[in-house]
Amino acid sequence: MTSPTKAEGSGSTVALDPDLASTTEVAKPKKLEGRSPGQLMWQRFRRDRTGMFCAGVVISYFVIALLAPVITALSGTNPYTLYGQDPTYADQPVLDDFGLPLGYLGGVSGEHWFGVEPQYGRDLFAMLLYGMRTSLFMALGVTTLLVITGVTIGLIGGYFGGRTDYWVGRITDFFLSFPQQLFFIAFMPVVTAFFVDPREETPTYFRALAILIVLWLLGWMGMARLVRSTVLSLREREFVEAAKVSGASPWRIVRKEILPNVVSPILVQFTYQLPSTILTIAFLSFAGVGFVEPTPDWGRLFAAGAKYAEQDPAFMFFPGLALVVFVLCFNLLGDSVRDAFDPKSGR
Amino acid sequence: MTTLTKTSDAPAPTGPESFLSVRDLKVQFSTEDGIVKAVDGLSFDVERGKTLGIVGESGSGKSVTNLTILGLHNPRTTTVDGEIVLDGKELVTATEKELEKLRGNNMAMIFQDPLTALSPYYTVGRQLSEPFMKHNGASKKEAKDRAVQMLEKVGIPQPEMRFDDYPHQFSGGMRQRAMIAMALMCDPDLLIADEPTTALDVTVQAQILDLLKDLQQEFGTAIIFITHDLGVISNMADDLLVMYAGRAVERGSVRDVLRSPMHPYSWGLLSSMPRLDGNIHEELTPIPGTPPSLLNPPSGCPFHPRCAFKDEVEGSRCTDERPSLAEGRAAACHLTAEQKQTIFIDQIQPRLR
Amino acid sequence: MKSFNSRRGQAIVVAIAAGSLALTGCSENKGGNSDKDSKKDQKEAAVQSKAVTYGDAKASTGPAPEVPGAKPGGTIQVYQEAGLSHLDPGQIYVSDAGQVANLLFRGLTNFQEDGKGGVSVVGDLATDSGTSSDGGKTWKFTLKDGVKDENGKAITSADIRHTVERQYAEFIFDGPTYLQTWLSGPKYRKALPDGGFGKKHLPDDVLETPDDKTVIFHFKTAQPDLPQTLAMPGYTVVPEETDTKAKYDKAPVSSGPYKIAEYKVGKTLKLVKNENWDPKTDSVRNQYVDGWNFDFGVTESTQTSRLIADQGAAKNAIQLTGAVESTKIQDVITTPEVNKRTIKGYQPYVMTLNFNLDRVKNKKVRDAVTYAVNSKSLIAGEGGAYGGDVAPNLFAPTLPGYEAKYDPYGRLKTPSGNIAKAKELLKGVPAAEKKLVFAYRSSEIEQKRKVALEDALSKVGITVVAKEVDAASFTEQIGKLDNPYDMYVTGWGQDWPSPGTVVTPIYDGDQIADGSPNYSHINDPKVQELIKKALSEEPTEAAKTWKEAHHYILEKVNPAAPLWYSKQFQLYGSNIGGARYSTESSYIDVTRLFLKS
Amino acid sequence: MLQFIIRRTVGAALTLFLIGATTFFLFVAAPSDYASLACGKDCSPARLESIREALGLNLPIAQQFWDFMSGIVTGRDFPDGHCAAPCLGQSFYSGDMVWDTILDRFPLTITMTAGSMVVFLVVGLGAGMLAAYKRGSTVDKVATGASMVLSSFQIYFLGPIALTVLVYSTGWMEDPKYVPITEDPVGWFVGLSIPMVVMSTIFTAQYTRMARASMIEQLAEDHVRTARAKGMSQKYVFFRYAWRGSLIPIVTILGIDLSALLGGAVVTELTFSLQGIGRLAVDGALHKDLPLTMGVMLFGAFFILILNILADIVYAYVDPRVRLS
Repeated sequence: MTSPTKAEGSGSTVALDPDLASTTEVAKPKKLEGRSPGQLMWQRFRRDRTGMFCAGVVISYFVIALLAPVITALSGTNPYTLYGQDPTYADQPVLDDFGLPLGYLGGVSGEHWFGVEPQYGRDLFAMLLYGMRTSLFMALGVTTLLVITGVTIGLIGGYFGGRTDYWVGRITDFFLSFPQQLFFIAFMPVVTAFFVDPREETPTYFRALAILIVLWLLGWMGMARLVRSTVLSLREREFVEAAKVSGASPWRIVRKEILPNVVSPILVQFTYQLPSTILTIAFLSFAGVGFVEPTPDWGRLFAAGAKYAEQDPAFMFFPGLALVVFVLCFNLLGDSVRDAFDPKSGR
Repeated sequence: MTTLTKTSDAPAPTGPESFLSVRDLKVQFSTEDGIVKAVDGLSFDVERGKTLGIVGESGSGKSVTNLTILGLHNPRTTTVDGEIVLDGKELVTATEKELEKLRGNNMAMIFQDPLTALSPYYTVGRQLSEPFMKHNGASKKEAKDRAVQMLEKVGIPQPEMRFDDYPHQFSGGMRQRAMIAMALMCDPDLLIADEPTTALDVTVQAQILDLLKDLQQEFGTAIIFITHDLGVISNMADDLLVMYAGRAVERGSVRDVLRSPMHPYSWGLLSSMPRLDGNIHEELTPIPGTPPSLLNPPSGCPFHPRCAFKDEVEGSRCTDERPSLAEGRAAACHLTAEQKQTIFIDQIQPRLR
Repeated sequence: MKSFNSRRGQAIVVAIAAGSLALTGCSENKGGNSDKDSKKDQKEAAVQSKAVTYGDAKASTGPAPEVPGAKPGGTIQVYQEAGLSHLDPGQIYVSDAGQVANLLFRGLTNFQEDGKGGVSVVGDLATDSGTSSDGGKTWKFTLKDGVKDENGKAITSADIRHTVERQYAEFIFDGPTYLQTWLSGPKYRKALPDGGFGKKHLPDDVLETPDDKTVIFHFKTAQPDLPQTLAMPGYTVVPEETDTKAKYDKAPVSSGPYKIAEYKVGKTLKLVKNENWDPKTDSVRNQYVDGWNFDFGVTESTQTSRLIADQGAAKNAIQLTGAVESTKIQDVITTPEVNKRTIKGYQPYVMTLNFNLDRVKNKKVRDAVTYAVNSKSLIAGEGGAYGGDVAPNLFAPTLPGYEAKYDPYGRLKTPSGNIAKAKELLKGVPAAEKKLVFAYRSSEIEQKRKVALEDALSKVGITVVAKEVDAASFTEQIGKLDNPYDMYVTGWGQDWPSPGTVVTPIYDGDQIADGSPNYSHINDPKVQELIKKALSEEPTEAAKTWKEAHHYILEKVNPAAPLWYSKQFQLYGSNIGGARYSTESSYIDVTRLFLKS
Repeated sequence: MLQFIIRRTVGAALTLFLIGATTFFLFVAAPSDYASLACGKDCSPARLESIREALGLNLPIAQQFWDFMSGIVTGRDFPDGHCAAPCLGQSFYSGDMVWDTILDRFPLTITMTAGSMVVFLVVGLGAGMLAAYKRGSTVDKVATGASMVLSSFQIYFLGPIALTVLVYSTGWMEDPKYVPITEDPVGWFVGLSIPMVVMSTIFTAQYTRMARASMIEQLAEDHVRTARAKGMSQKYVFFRYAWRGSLIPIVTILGIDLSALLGGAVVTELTFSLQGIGRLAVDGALHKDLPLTMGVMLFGAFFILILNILADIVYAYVDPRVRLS
């Protein structure tokens, strides 16, 4: 039963915790007449200094990765040359007889900004940059794919409900029950072994594709569950009911009424999913089923770094630090995005 | 039920002998967006056995005021100034321990939404018994007897059996009754009812209101009744406080305020209410504009941006000078008493009748 | 096949090293010098390549010489990365199982070492290293008294007959084939299809067991190396009554100082004392410790870290066939306390880049690749100077006939490759022939090898199509005659110190078959002729012929570019006593270990 | 309850069947098989055929699959013995019954996982709750900051560092090893403490964050405020009212995290050279050992499914509104 004043509405959770929604939300419209939720979010986000800083860091990672060839042109190195072994560079030795980098911090020098790789003497700076490029763009691709899949499946389940939802739910459960990591180990080699002519080298893009497929197949469930539950609760809301009664087509309802309301959880989930995908890709490399030499790969660099850790800690230090900073910033960014969308969640 | 007949003629409340006395209360939250002055210099009194109604829009500070009385504000982000005296005890400066002893015992609160205000994880019986056991040192058995008794009193059938039910097994009305029973477990002297009936349908609403009145008569409880439903207020309250932007803008007995309101905002409120006996062809007149930002309240009279009568006041007093609220029957407005009278009779009353 | 079972080849699990960021982070590495040691290694190798002597009855009589300071008791912990592929003696050919076999099984003969590089063959089950007659065509062995299997049953000539005959059965396929081939020719399986399990046995003119103690082999040609052949783990005894055929691989019956208490494939192997082994019958093995615990699945990196740290159980631990992780070599060398717990020496393996002669027909291309490859960068992946030495030719330093200075491709001068020469050779070679498919195992170390190879060859204009092959089936894949690959890295080591065990299996055209180690598919009449000649010659004459064959193969045919000689570098715990390098196995000598406390 | 368990068990069985099918058919689609590997050098077609026959690889694929799956229920007979139900077949490579092999290895994985789960739930939830309770205090800031940073680390990064510091350079502890918990609980704990701590660190960090956020959310709930308005003490409200509600999202996430947990165990095993299910998976893939791989995948999935059902039961226990049906 709606009492006449009910329209006043959403201020039901009046502040036990007053920095919560009601005051802010009630306060705002006066000043910022007609702001969309997106604009509001942006407003809040911009005020969050940690968030802005992390966003800056994350974006710069992507820019650096994208511009890897340009930046390595500056350093004058590339990730493929064996500086320690190549006769061309014999006059500038970078490795000792044990194959360990000469000089300080794993061979940091004017030429090799982050030092060189033990044994071969490849340039770590270039390897890291190109490796980040591989990992970041793979992760971006995988995450995008699984967000799209998850959203679609979640929408279908949540919107249609009933039988459809039941079966979608079962399928999701099925995929969730897969022992993922075991599956990766057992089947990445199988997947890459498909369709490749033994005369030809397994192309890198094919490996990328295989990783993409495997991660995608076993990665969309979290997103699907999230979207499903959000949509399920939205479905019961008045405005959706109203749209239904007014005869809007399901597609229209989904597009105009539901999607805009699930954008924020999706975006939040996306910012959490991306770093975790990077770590999963790194896991594949760790287990020896990811990208292979000489394709520069962040995860493999990290794993190899751990191997040289005792003798050449710098080799683990740079990629490791880069990864930790990146994941940390991305997680903080995720928190900020979540807070911006939903200031209630609080920090 | 929405007539204005049942009001009492009690005089405007006066300070010292009041059971609850709030003086110059200021509540501020620091938020990311800045300082929110949720309550800004509020004073009122409530006597034993009487009901004070508080009306106002959302965000006008009603709920915050009452949470502050109970001490349920977040101490981390909130600063409270002024004084709240309950039966001679100062509450603003009281320690958490002291407040705990008072809460649920001397003062209790009925919350707005029975759906969320009861914990879904414990049985209704347990939630009822807890405060009784704590405040009265009662045994489990005694607490259960008391709870069953209270449940029966608020009209829950088969209270013995429902005692072990979870809130989700109750209907909305029953949950609200259970809330009321819970608030009354320890015979509180002060009962704050924050829109206790908003979420309920009309018949249940009436039952609940009757119940509250009966209980008040029986126990002599002082009640603060928050609502934005003027119909309910006219039925329940003895005195009325109209709040706007964290301040009281008008005060008086229910009868006076509803019969002859003196503040433009009160006029607006009354005009925007539909009446059962009103002309159905008559258009409702909403108050123009939106509630003010408490982060950055308007200068002078906070209502001036929405006030249709600010031109009647000389010069720019409305925008520059904050009108004060006098003791007793009063309104915080720069209009003179005559102006108010004239405007009300000429322009407002026709709309209401 | 002492096929090089790459130290890390089998493991696809990435080894993870322990990391101590703080310890070496801020010190400057000025570069150590490891040349001196490698010179010394070569001197030692010269000793290693001495020919084997045959011991008499006295040398074959037990007990084995006491190890100074040895004490009985305790259990030795053994770390090993990959699980054992076989434990059925007939199936054992690779060194990890061979090491275990030396504790469990006895053959007619065995190698005895003096610790200075001198190796002799002595009788093990037999009273001596065998007596030949008929110009080496007939060999007679007499069994010692008191040799028993773990069940206490005496080992008789019937058991020896059975051991030989079961090699003909289908279920034995991974072991050595010298003896069978010598007895019954290359198609030996046809001679005894049911492997002696039925009524049919090898006739007396092939294998004769006139009484319980005597075994006589009859060959069509002279087999002077027979005592060494019989010392291989693959020819150790399988008591007839206990043979469970294919299931024997998991639960073999012991005849040596230890027996299997518990075996979980790929996980653990526990050995305890075999009470039925009589030390008086064994001149090689000691039985100091009470037992052995093998842990499989311990990566070389972890093995090394544990042994360097030398804490707790690791004090009693050894590496079986694992080596010091290449990146940790420096740590070992530069810490005297750790360095003294090492075992160093050349392994018999020569790592080569094999060309598939059916596909890479242009010798100019092969030569160019041989000039271009960068041995130095490949060795860097093995741990530098302690992992391997640049190989100028196809004979390992441990092989009799080794020529340190024989360097037809100038490898020693330009270990990083002679690019100019390679480019010159490739002038005029059509582009299609300059595209080569390189097959490598899907393991981390081989991926890195590929990087080094690709890098070197691309400099001279050769397009490398790198093809990753599943690590487990790599040998099978490249062993196929019609494999689609142009080149692959393989390693081969002698089965006993004679060029015959190197040149014959890998360069003899007669051996070409699916699965044969002649991975280059070299089928050159001249080579075959020289092999035949050498095999029938007296040792000094033969040495000359082998040399001629070696030079001819490397210079005129060039089926495989020599890359590096692999070196052994193992570590053991501080409580291990009696540790020494076994020249024969090229690993730690397991027959004489004890625990100091 | 009974109905719930029956229904979920049927569902789980169906899921296992589908996972088995996926594993099986993906595996047999791979280019190389065990028979050709086992045949070794000098492989004659006859021997290859006899190996294939011995392994049952000569049968039609559907038949092989059916034999395998039905064997789980009914048991199977192999030439060298009977394999009682639940029979996961006989490993191609080792010839052992896969069920026995898994029973030999799985205790490590499961006790290690359970151990770290206890650690990260106790420490993670504890720290999270404490941080929420003392919101804004130094304790909160330290807990939040540390969990933020630690959750960005990885097992294979922390593992080697822990080993170096605790084992190799100081000798404070011995190398991780597995002692069956039934034999020697103390030895088990000492042997696996480093892996468990490393494995649980990242999860602890994540659950600290989660518990804190969840708790703060709960503290803002109306019913918590009601409880305070009743005069219940802050502590009482915190540990009775808010804590219960804050568990719900955590139990949900835990259910989803189970496979990640198993994955964490796999990485941990590989990092510390421990012989658990992860090593078995590697071996299965390496040797093209179909029954072993099937066994590992099915057992892993079984583990996840069982714990999922448990999580649901816990969920229903925590939240009376949820009924198991």
